[in-house]
Order: sequence, then structure tokens, then C-alpha cells
Amino acid sequence: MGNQKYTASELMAIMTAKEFRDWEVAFVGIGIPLVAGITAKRFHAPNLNIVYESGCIGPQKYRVDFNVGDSSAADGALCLTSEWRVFSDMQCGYYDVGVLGAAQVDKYGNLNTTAIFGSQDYQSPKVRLPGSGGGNDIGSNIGRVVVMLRLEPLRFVEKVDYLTTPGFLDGAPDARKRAGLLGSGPAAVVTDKALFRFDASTSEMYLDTIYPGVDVQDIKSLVGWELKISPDLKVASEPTDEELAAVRASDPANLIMGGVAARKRLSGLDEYIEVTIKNSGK
Amino acid sequence: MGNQKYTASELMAIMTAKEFRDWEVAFVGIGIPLVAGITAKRFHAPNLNIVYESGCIGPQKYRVDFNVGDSSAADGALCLTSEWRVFSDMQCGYYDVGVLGAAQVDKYGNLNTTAIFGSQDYQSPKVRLPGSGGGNDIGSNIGRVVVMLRLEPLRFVEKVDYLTTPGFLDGAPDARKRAGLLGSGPAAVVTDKALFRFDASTSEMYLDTIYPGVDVQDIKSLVGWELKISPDLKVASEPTDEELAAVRASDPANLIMGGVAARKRLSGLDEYIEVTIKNSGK
Amino acid sequence: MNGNNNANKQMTLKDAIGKYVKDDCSITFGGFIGRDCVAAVHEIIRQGIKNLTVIDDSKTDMMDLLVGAGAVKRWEGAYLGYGAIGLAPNIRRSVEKGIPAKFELEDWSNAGISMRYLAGSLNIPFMATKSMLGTDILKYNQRIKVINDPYAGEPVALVPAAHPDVAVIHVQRADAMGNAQVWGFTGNDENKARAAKHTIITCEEIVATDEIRRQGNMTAIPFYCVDAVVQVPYGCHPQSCYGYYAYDVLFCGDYHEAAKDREQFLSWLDRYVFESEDHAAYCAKVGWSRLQNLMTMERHFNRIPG
Amino acid sequence: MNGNNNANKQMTLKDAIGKYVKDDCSITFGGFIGRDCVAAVHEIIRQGIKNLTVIDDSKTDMMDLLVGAGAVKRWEGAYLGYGAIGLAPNIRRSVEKGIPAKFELEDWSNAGISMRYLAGSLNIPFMATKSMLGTDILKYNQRIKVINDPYAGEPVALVPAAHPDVAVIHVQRADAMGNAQVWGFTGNDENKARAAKHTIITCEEIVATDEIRRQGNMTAIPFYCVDAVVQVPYGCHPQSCYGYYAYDVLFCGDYHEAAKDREQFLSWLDRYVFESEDHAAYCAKVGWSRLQNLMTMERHFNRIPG
Repeated sequence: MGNQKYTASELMAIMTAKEFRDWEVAFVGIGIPLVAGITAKRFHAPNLNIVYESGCIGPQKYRVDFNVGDSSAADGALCLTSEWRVFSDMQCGYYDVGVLGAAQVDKYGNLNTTAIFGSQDYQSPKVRLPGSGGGNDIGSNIGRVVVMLRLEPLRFVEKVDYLTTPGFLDGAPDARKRAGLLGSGPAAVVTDKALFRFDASTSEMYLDTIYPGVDVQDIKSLVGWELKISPDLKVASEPTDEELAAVRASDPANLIMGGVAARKRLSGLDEYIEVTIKNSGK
Repeated sequence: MGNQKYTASELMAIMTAKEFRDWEVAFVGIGIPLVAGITAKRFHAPNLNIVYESGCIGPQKYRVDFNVGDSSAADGALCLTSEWRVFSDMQCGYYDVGVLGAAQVDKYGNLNTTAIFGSQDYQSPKVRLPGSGGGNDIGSNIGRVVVMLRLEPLRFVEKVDYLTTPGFLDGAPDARKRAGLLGSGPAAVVTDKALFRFDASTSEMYLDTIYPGVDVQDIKSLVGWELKISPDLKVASEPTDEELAAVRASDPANLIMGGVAARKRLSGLDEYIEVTIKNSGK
Repeated sequence: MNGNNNANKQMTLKDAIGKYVKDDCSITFGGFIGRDCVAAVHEIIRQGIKNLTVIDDSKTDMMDLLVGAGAVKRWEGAYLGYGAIGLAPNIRRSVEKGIPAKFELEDWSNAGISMRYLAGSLNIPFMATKSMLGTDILKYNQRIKVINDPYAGEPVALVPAAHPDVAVIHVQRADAMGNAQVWGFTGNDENKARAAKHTIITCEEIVATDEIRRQGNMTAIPFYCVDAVVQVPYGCHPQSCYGYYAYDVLFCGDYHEAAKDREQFLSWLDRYVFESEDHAAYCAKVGWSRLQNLMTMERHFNRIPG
Repeated sequence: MNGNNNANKQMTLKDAIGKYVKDDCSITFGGFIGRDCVAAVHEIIRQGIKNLTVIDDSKTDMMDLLVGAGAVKRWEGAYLGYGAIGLAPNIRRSVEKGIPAKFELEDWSNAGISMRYLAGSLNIPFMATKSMLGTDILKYNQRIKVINDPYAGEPVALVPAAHPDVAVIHVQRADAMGNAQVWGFTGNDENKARAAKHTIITCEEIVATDEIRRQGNMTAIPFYCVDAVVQVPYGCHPQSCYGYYAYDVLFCGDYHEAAKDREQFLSWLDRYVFESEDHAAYCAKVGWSRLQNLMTMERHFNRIPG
């Protein structure tokens, strides 16, 4: 991944967008997952309906959200309702796919978004993370869950410090059912270097697709267990110009994917408002 | 109660209306209780807010309701919501007073609106009544409950055939609390001949107020247990012309209080609509 | 449910009832006497569907018709009367005398049934309630379990989730995708639509999806809960539909008088149901000008904005 | 509650917070990041209220401010971050380093907290959920009880009802009587208002009761749940208020940068909270034209009818 014409975040958003199908209902968490949802809706899945935990069902997605409870999450929604209701509808099985970020993932797809203990513990961790939010609920109840996180040291671990969101738990064939969970667990882990899936019999995460120019050994060295590789390992195609245009229009001021640097490049609020409205399609 | 200038139903509605105070929230069941609520609102308690189990809170009460779920129940309401929500709000203790009809009442204020068994049983009763509706819920959860029924043979019984709505159960001092009930039980029973209340220590119903021209012995003969009489038995005052005007304007076509005979007196739907709109105050 | 979403779930009432309401199935109906699914009930009777289990809160006309027509095997519910007009004639004849047949009765309170639908909509097995404690409802209904709550130890009643095969719900406006908007009280509709395996929406008007998006807060039932959308104007008559038409008290009074006699009830059924091809034919018999007057009356009191 | 209803519950923010939010009390806030009670939080900090137990779902700015100001003794909730902008600086500093002080943490999921408030609003002791099973949330939080449900025998988690002393909820419109109307998503507001012992409504606009009656379906919180009504325009800034103003991402970005440093955070607090007499003074510092631009942006996308 050298002198590419796209960023790692853009590639992650595009790879995740491809996990959505038209007419599905997607429950999407905070951050780059939001950009992936808007991209899919503007590109190959115009009838994708996105649900936000604040209580917004099927918004138009004119603009990007910085929080799942910004007023933007409600833009032209088909249904505006309550938080407890959308979580209940999730529990009923009405949502096809969920997308989540995480700080740590283990080989059975369990996620940690609560705390990195380091040499310490839950009460005084090295890094306190935000907590479950709706992540645990998505992982507990939705059939197909897509996880997004960067493949960096100490993120893909044998065992997460704190199990916030259930993947396949201890990997036993009926572990989720025994615990009483409804959803069928994670379907894919999208990173900036590769895409992972889970073995149907062992529930173990394996390398399914590498991105152009990435070396398998580099990936193995970043994973904290003996990673298995798919016998028919795929190589992702380069994002097309159309895909890149769609993902960039989804976050036109680049504030989600570009972070603080992109914020500083803006002349001020007026420019942000202007760029947002211009790219909204409304 | 000979050649009076008012009917028994009108007197019951007026006596019940007096049980409401301004700014209270009243949960009102079907039938004459509805007329009592409208009357109170038009007379001495303009800020009384009525709640209907269909999900209507604080309607204007322009017109009478034949069912608690007629569109009239929603006229200009402060809040239009769901059935389960108003029952839950009742369970939270937000409602001051409830008003209920019944077919049978016993000496501890327990009500039967399910079935008169006669010589038979629950499965094949002499008369099948509508069932609880929201009656049980009102009797279970509201602090002050007013019961309305005619004082007729076999209605005031030692023990109801089927206990639909809890009064003071077996009359033991803590019977309601032991059962897990929240409300404090019935406060008054309004009939066409007298008004009854309950002794704070024994939970037993006693005669509190007789209506003008009614004989205590007549009342005792219609009650199926040895009825106690208040040491300071009151006599209700005759309804005033203003009260009678208010109650009549609440049911201007007289269809609730007058029943089938009143329906037959109407020339048709057009006359009903005309009378309703004329008396609505809107 | 999953895989069930598309741009057009619109169909005729005949097709929707034929497809989802089967002999021996369990069913619930939206509304709360007002906004009742009268047209759908007529169609169920017209199609001769039998052995229904109805799980519901409070019903008047609709259940009296279904029981009189011999379509009901079992009732789990709270209220079967005729409002301020009186007792329900066919219900009484069936329970007291077995005419045309007995049906099984399981008594609940309205809050009890409401909690069964709330549990169903949450997809949890039960809900706690402080209703029905200490009464004969518990004595005759063994499915209500009284426990001491594991936090404070106080008695509380548990009721099991309801999950009928079908919910039929009449609303003011829906789009072809299935988003259903309700004005006025909402009864238990939002929960019934979620608790049922299949949901049929009947509505006064089918509107464009853009019209739905203008007032997303009014969507009580989102598309993903819905299997079929049917436009049936005046689908609640003689009951009321908030913002559209008022309750027809005189029509109900006449029905109530007729239904006291079995033969007269059967004649009523012939005229208004079996000899009416569809709800439009029923409306023609009721009289369009009468329906128009009921609309005029309702809109004197309640108008839906927009 | 009973005896608490009258025509005018309107008061100033200072009086409402002073009357109901006491040292050591438990509290919850409406909204879901959007429609957050920012003005109320500033006033709580301004009045020096301490030892709060906050029981809530997902919070960003507000909790970072309260924790940084040393007002929080305990958190029972699901999310304390800063959305797409990053982690919450004061939260991290407190949990990791005890600056300015540690606070107790009890982790839940958003659905778990939602069910606690639903149970609270129903006045039942607990609610069942299929969330949190099999995870470390259960390990560290002993108040979640896993039982086999008494109907089908499957594992289910029970969560206890939440009943905080105070709920503060910001809405678009309310009347002086306390009827509060919400447009856009509603979060857990309707349940929080019912579960709390006292409820303070802050709003963009106080309207006449007749205006409330025009759209009774929009009343998420009826008068009887409400103790105080306070008009606070732009009361959510820098968060959004549907139909009124958009999220101020750059203001939040600047706050986030500043709050990474304890001294800079304290300067921020001085400038925007302690040296601002009330929310109007805060708004003046933010700049009225900036607020106006956020309103223009929001109304490009969302307009409240009427």
C-alpha cells in the first residue's frame, strides 16, 4: 500500500459498503461504518435502509453523521421513533446486517470497546474506551455482523481484555445458543489491509481477502494467534474511480475519514455548511 | 324517587361528577362514567383531564363517547398515545381517580364484569358479560376508584360470582398489599338510590348518603349482606337546574343515558350530527 | 421480516386475507373499537375462514360478527361487549347457549393483553405487570404466573408474549412499501404489528413514500413489519376513523337490535357481507351520502394536518 | 405526579436546577447526543452540584464536561466517547489517572439501559433482554441476573428498573402546563420522564396549550410527568436539535482539542460556564450569527410542520 490514490479509511469504507445489499436493513454504528452505509446507498444499494440507535429508520442520508444521534440521522427518515424501539426491532430479527467498530478483536470475533487493560485492570485501565454503546446489542442480536477496525499491533489478540460484544464466545459450536444469544455472529472483519471471515465449523477467524499490494506475512505478523489462510485466498480489486467518488461525496469535508487534520483545513463553519449542502443532493 | 324532573341515570352521573376535583387526572371507563366526566369538566372542574384506555390523554370533550376508543375520545387531546402506555402511566400512579361500571359488587368492593353464573358456571354462565376490559387494571392500580351501578336485586351480593376487579379482596387489612396491588382500592359506590363508602378499618361497604325521597329500609332490602349505616348518614341535595343542564348537554341526544328508546326518537343520523355539533361548543 | 422488503406490497383485500389468514390460524386486529378492521372481518367471513384464535384487547362489532358467523374457535382477550349500547348479542348466544357453537374463552385484562403484545414486540418471553393480582382472572387462567420479583421480592404477575400468525391493522395512511402512519390514539397497534408473524395493513389512503418522509414521526409501523398493504376507504364503518369519519351510532344501534335475533342476524350477514362483493359494495348499501356525513362530522372535530 | 398539576410550571433554568438537582442525587438526561441537555449541564456545573449518579445510555460532551468539572460520583451507562471525533478526554483522564477524581463505573449496553428505563416507565421491577448474555458486562455488573424464562426455559437477562431522582429533557416545544412535543428521534425520553421522580423539561419554544392540542400525537411526555418547564433557545449547542439547528462539528473539534489538556479544559470551563451568567451569555460568546447559520443548515434538511 504505497503511493496509492486512496487512503486506508477510504478502502475500508468501500470494502464495507460492498457487504450491504439493496433492500436490506442495516443497523450501523458510529464512525467509518456510517460512511460505508451512505456510500452503499449512493452507489449500488439505493434502497438500503439504515437504522440508527437513536431511533431513526430509513433516512435519506443527505449528509454524514458525527454521532448516530445527530439531527442528520433523521433527515427525511421513513420512521422516527425511540431508541428502545429500534433495539427491540433488532431483537425481533428485522435487521439484516449490523456494522461495528472495535478497539480489539479476538480469533472468535469477540470485540472489546470498553477498556485496554495494559498492565492494569478494568478499574484502572491503560486506556478507557467508550464502552458498549449499542455494539453489544448489535453483536448479540443481528444475524450478519460486519466488524471494522485497523489491522494494527495489539488489536487482533488471542483473547480480548474485556469481552464487550459477543462473537462466537469460546468458539464451541453451540456457544452462542447456550448463552441465549439470538443473532448468528460476525460475518466479516474489514481492515485497512485485508478482509477476514469465520470458519463455519470452528468459528475461527481466517484470512479471506487481501488488498492489492499487501503481503500475507505482514498480516500474520500483526495477528496475535496462528492465523489460518483461506485455501482460495482472494485479492481485492482496486477501488474504482466511481467507488472513490461515491465514498468522498459521502464525507465531502473529509471530517470522518480525515479527522483533526481535515478539520483544520476548513476555513470555518461556513465552508463546512457550504460543502455539506452542495454535496447533499437536496 | 317518584315524579322527579330527572332520571336515575342523570342523578348517578351528577353524583359521580362531584367525585372529581379540578386539575385531577381521571381514568374513565365506558358508559355513564363518561357522561360524569364530561359533566364535571363542563361544570365545576374545567381543568379535569380525562384519560381513555385507547390512548387519549386530556381531550376537550366536545361530544360524548359510545366507546372509549371512538374518535371522539381523541378530540383536541393534549397527548395521543398507545393503550399500553396509558395503562403503564396508571401503574406509575399518575392518575388520581378511576371510574368504573359493574354488574355485581360485594361488601368489600370487589367487582364482577365477567359472568353471572346463575345456577351454572364460568364456562356456561346464565349471562356472559363483556369481561374486564380495563376495569381490573383501574381497580388494581388507581388510588381512588369510584364504582357506578344501579342498586337492583342480585347486584349487591355477599360474594361476586367471578372476581374481575379487586376491591378489598377478603377484607383483611393488608389483603391488597399482600396480593401485590398498588392502588388503595374503591372510594365510593354510586348508585341510583344512594352512595356507599368503605370503612377504613374493616374495608366493609357502608351506606354514606341517601338520595332525596329514598328509604333506608328499601336500600337494605336490596343489599345481600347486613348493611351498616353511617352514624352521620347524609342526604344528597337535589340536583340543581345548572347541574341538570350540564349533564344533559354532555349527552345531548340522550343516547348514553336514554338508550334504545332515545335512539328511536331521533329522525336519523342527520339529526344526531346536528344535535352533537350544536352542543359541542366547537 | 428479512428478505421481505420491496417497493410494492400493495394488493387487494381479497388477496391479502386469502394469502395470510388461514383456517386454524391465530389473529389480532388493530384499533381500539375506533379504527377497527371491519372491512377485513367482513372479508374473512366472506371467505368462510374457520377456527380462528383471536388474541385481542377490547372488541365490539368485529368479534360479535365473527362469533355469530361461526369463525372463532378461541378468544384470549379482555372485553367483548357493545360499548355504551349494551352486551354483544352473538357473544352471549354463543357462550350461554352454544349457538351457533361454543368457543373457548381465556379472560385477561386490557393491560394484561397490552403487556403480552409489548413482550411480543420486544421478542422477550414474558412481561411483568401489577394487574390481575388477587382476582379470579388468575384462578381461571393458568398462564399468568405470580412470582416474587428477584430484586425487591414483591409479588408480580408474569404474562407470556403473544405472537399471533397474523395482525390486521387499519391506519389512515400508508405507502406501498408498508410504512403505516396513524393519527389519534394508537391502541396496541405498533406492538401487534411487530409481535405477529405476518402483518396486513389496510388504510384509508395509499400515499407516496415522499409523503411518509414529510412526517416520519407519524410512522407507527415501519415497512419491515409489513407483508401487505391494502387501500380500503371507510374500512372501519360503522366504527370511527380519527380524522376521516365519526362513529355511526345509529347503524350500530340497528345492528344491535337485529343481532338479538339469530335469524335477523343471518339476514344482516347475507345483506352486508355475503351479498356484497367487496367493501365498496358494502359502502354502497350503507349509502355514500351517509358516509360523507360521517366524514363531515369527524372533520368538524379532528383534521389531520397536511 | 398526583397533586402536582397546574396551569403554569414555567421557571428559570437556574431555579429549576436549584430546586430539583441536589448534591448526591441520581439523574438522567434526554436526547441521544443530538437534543442533549447542554444548557442544563452548564447550569449544574455553574451551581457547583456534586456527587451525581448519572444513569444514561450514550453521552459525549455532557458527561465529559460533568466529569471534568468533578460533579460525578458514579456512572451507570453504555457509552462515554466523543462520536466520530474520538475518545472523551476528561473521561479518560478520570478513569485512567484519577484527575480530577475517579468515578464509579457500571457498564451496560444501550439496549440494557433502554430496558431499565422502559421498566422504570412501566413501574415494574425488571425487564428481560437478550442483550449482554455471554459477555464480560455480566462479569463486572452483578445487577444483571440471567434466568431461564419460566415459559420456554431459554436463558434471558433481567435488568432492574431505573428510577433516578431527576430527568432533564430538552424538547422542541412545550406548553407551560408541561406537555412536551418532540420531533425527530425520541431516544428514551418518554421513558426517562416517567421513570424519574422529578422531570425538568427544557425547550426551544414555549407554545400555547391550544398549539399542543393541534398535534396531540407529537406529545411524547404529557404534563403529569413534568415538574418544571424552562425555555432555553439553543439549549443543545454544540449538539444538534432536529428542525432547529445542526451539529456544530468545528466547535466540538475545538473543545476536544482543548480538553486533552487539563489546564486548557479549565480555561474553557471558565470562559463558557463560570463566566457566563446564563445560557444566553454562553450563546453570545458562541456568536448569534454562528447559531443562526446552524439553524439555516438544519432547516435546509428538516423543517417541523406548523
